[in-house]
Amino acid sequence: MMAALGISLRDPAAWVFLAFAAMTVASALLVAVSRNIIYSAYSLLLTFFGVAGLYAFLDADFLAAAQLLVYVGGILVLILFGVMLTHKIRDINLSNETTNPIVGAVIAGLLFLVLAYVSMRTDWQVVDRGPATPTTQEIGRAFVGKYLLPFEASSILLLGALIGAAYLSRHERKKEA
Amino acid sequence: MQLIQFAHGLLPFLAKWPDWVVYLAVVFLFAFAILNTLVAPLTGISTYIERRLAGRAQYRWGPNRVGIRSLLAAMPITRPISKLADVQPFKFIGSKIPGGLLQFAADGLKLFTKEDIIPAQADKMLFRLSPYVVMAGSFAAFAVFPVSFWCSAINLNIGIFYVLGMSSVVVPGILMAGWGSANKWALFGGMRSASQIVSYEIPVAIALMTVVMLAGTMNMNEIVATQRSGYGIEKAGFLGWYLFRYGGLMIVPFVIYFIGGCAEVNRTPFDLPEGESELVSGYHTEYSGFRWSFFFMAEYSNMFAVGAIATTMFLGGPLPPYPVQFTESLPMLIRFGEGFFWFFAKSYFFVLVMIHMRWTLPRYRIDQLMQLCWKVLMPIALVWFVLMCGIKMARMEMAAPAEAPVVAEVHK
Amino acid sequence: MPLAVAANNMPVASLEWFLLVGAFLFACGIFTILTRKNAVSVLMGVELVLNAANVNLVAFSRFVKAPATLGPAGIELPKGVDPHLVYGAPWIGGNVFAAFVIILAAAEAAVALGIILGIYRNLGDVDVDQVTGMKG
Amino acid sequence: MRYDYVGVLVFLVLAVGFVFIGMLAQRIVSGFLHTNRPNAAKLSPYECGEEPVGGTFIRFNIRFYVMALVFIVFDVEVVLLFPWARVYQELYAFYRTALFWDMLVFVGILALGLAYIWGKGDLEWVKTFEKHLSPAEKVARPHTKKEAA
Repeated sequence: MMAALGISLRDPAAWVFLAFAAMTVASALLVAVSRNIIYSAYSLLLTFFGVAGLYAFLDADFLAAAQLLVYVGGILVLILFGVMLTHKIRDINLSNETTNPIVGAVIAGLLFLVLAYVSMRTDWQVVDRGPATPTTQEIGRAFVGKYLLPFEASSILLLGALIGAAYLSRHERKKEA
Repeated sequence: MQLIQFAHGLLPFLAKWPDWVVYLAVVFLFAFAILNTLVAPLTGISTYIERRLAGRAQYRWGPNRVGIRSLLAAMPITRPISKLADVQPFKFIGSKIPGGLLQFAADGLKLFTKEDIIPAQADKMLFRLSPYVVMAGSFAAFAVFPVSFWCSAINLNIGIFYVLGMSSVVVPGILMAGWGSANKWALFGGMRSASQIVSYEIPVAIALMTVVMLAGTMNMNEIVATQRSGYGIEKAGFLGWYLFRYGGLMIVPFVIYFIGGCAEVNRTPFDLPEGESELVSGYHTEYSGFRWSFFFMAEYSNMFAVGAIATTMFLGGPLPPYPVQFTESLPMLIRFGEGFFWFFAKSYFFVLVMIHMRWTLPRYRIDQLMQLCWKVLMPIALVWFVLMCGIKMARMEMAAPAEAPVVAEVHK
Repeated sequence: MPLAVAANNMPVASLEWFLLVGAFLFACGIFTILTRKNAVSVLMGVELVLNAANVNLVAFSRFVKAPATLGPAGIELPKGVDPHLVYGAPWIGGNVFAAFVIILAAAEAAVALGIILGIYRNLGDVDVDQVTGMKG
Repeated sequence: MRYDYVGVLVFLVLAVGFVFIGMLAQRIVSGFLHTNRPNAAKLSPYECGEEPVGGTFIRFNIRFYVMALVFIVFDVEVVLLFPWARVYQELYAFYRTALFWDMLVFVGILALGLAYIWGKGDLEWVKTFEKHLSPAEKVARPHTKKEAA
């Protein structure tokens, strides 16, 4: 029974995991269905936090902190700024309209079913990795070894993003003046 | 693991308990102790010290006077007793007690019993949730501080990176308060605060990364351990601290870190988000009573955290300025106290510096603030990072020239 | 000595649990992208999808069989040196990919929000149904 | 290692519980002392004692947003450089100076970006008005010249 579940309910850590997974799932659902865009954005905070927790359960310590630093401290703040800058209704309950929710739900539901079916039926080649080890230095070694080119290329990507974003915002300023 | 072994050594019967229960209990006690020594009372003490300093700086003596005598004199029934303070033995004792002590108690009582107002237009949920996020973000950073020798609540190997990540959780919390209050000042304050915190995070992170590069580890306990020796001396005392290493070159990242740290906790001269003359009091304008005090507590615990990070990364954390072998043979408990003393003294020193700065320097303008960050601190931090990498490279090259056997040095 | 009781050092839950959470995040993201009219909301959906992909990448990195080494083929390290200490543990690939996805997400968010701001300035609205300027 | 993250959870739970218990105690005390007496004036937005003017959510300066855009790029740079900084010392014996050049290329490309937005005036908080610029300055700053045209 326990083996079939893939989780041991007598293990206290399993309950923590379940709580985190439930939090992630529930807040992701709230992002999708909330009527208020600011609540959507703050559910996204919980989702990011829950995903960081999942990373910690997967022994990816560096990524868990990077998730907090980039997603919560960066992308979420950017999204919140975006919401606050572009709202047009002068009311605190910013509406967040949806179109064709039924079609969307059917497509998303089908996608979920397909993904769930595949992930449940595939015979994954699971191996025992041994006790958890710190990942930061492994990522660093990979960065200067096999993944050196993507590492350097990502700086060019970031340069492009920086110039692009600056260009778009400069466009704004020209209009303002 | 060390914590569990320590607990087993202290209380042998714990060995029968499951490990996770012992671990949870120990960490909980540790966290509880930090909350009740470093966060909550320290806020009160810092407020008291800040008041007294402010009173002195502004020739405003009130905060230095409020004491038992004024309390007694305030109530008709006890007024006769207050006259006793002019009688000799009491007069002498009274002159020895620092004034203003009761202001701190009165403040706590006032905050606790004050009316809790939630504006009618406010988004009630965000308004209520914000203190939780801000408090959790600022308290979680305390988990990895090495409060004494090899002793932090959690020995995370991503240490300083975790602190950066957790402290960035505060930003959405601040925006939450600003937006949820449905108040112009609060919204502006929240925007300014968030924008300021995220901007200054970059020079701060680069300055801290310089230390990580030199130490070769992100674990805060290990960073402290690398500061025991320096300049070729095994136990070097203060010479081993990163601030004094490399011929004083590390002073620049330290200064960048400290300026950025002051900006990140919104302290003067960077207190634009709370500038009274323009924004009333920033993102917590609409907060009152005990709910407000959590923001206050978070601000003061953040100040302490800035000092603690500076201490750990640049000033040897719990390491004393004299070589450690002087006290190495002392009993464990005394050594713990010694480490904690130095950690606390160094960290609190920075809090005092920040309080002094508040009453010394005028406030920046928003454009000056952003220019300082992006045009001064950021380029210097980057250039200094590269420079320190180069110096480190030169030193490693000298230590092991290219002809030497190559990978023997690869360790861990 | 992990907290999990699992004797074989496995994380508390099996791979499928993480994949299911990832799949659900993905479905939520797709639903958000498909149904929202507000461009910022659509961006939130994209972030959900990227997070879902990341959860899967990290889960595979933790569980699934990895190549023998990350090092270049044919180059011999001196004797006694563990190649994993130089090239990194071979299973780290998933984590590295997740890190690159995070970078991509940040770059994408910066540019996308710049574009959304442009749309807002031009049309006074961020409704994606209104953005039909390219229609022939 | 997995213990450590449960410890983080303990800290988070304690912080949240601290706020929760504090607010609960405050609620009880204020119920006991009847300090909560809301009225319309108290519940209106605070604008220094004046009647609130206009809507709350007025437009704010777009520069905040631009700063956030610039921030996120450098934030990611820092995240990428941390693993590099972590392994610099221990892998130096193997890669030698190549390791330093790897970093320098990475930082250099982003420094180019910083130089670009600096030169283009995106870091300026106060807008420059082209009419105050001398012709030489206009030549030096092509985008303002374009704006003037």
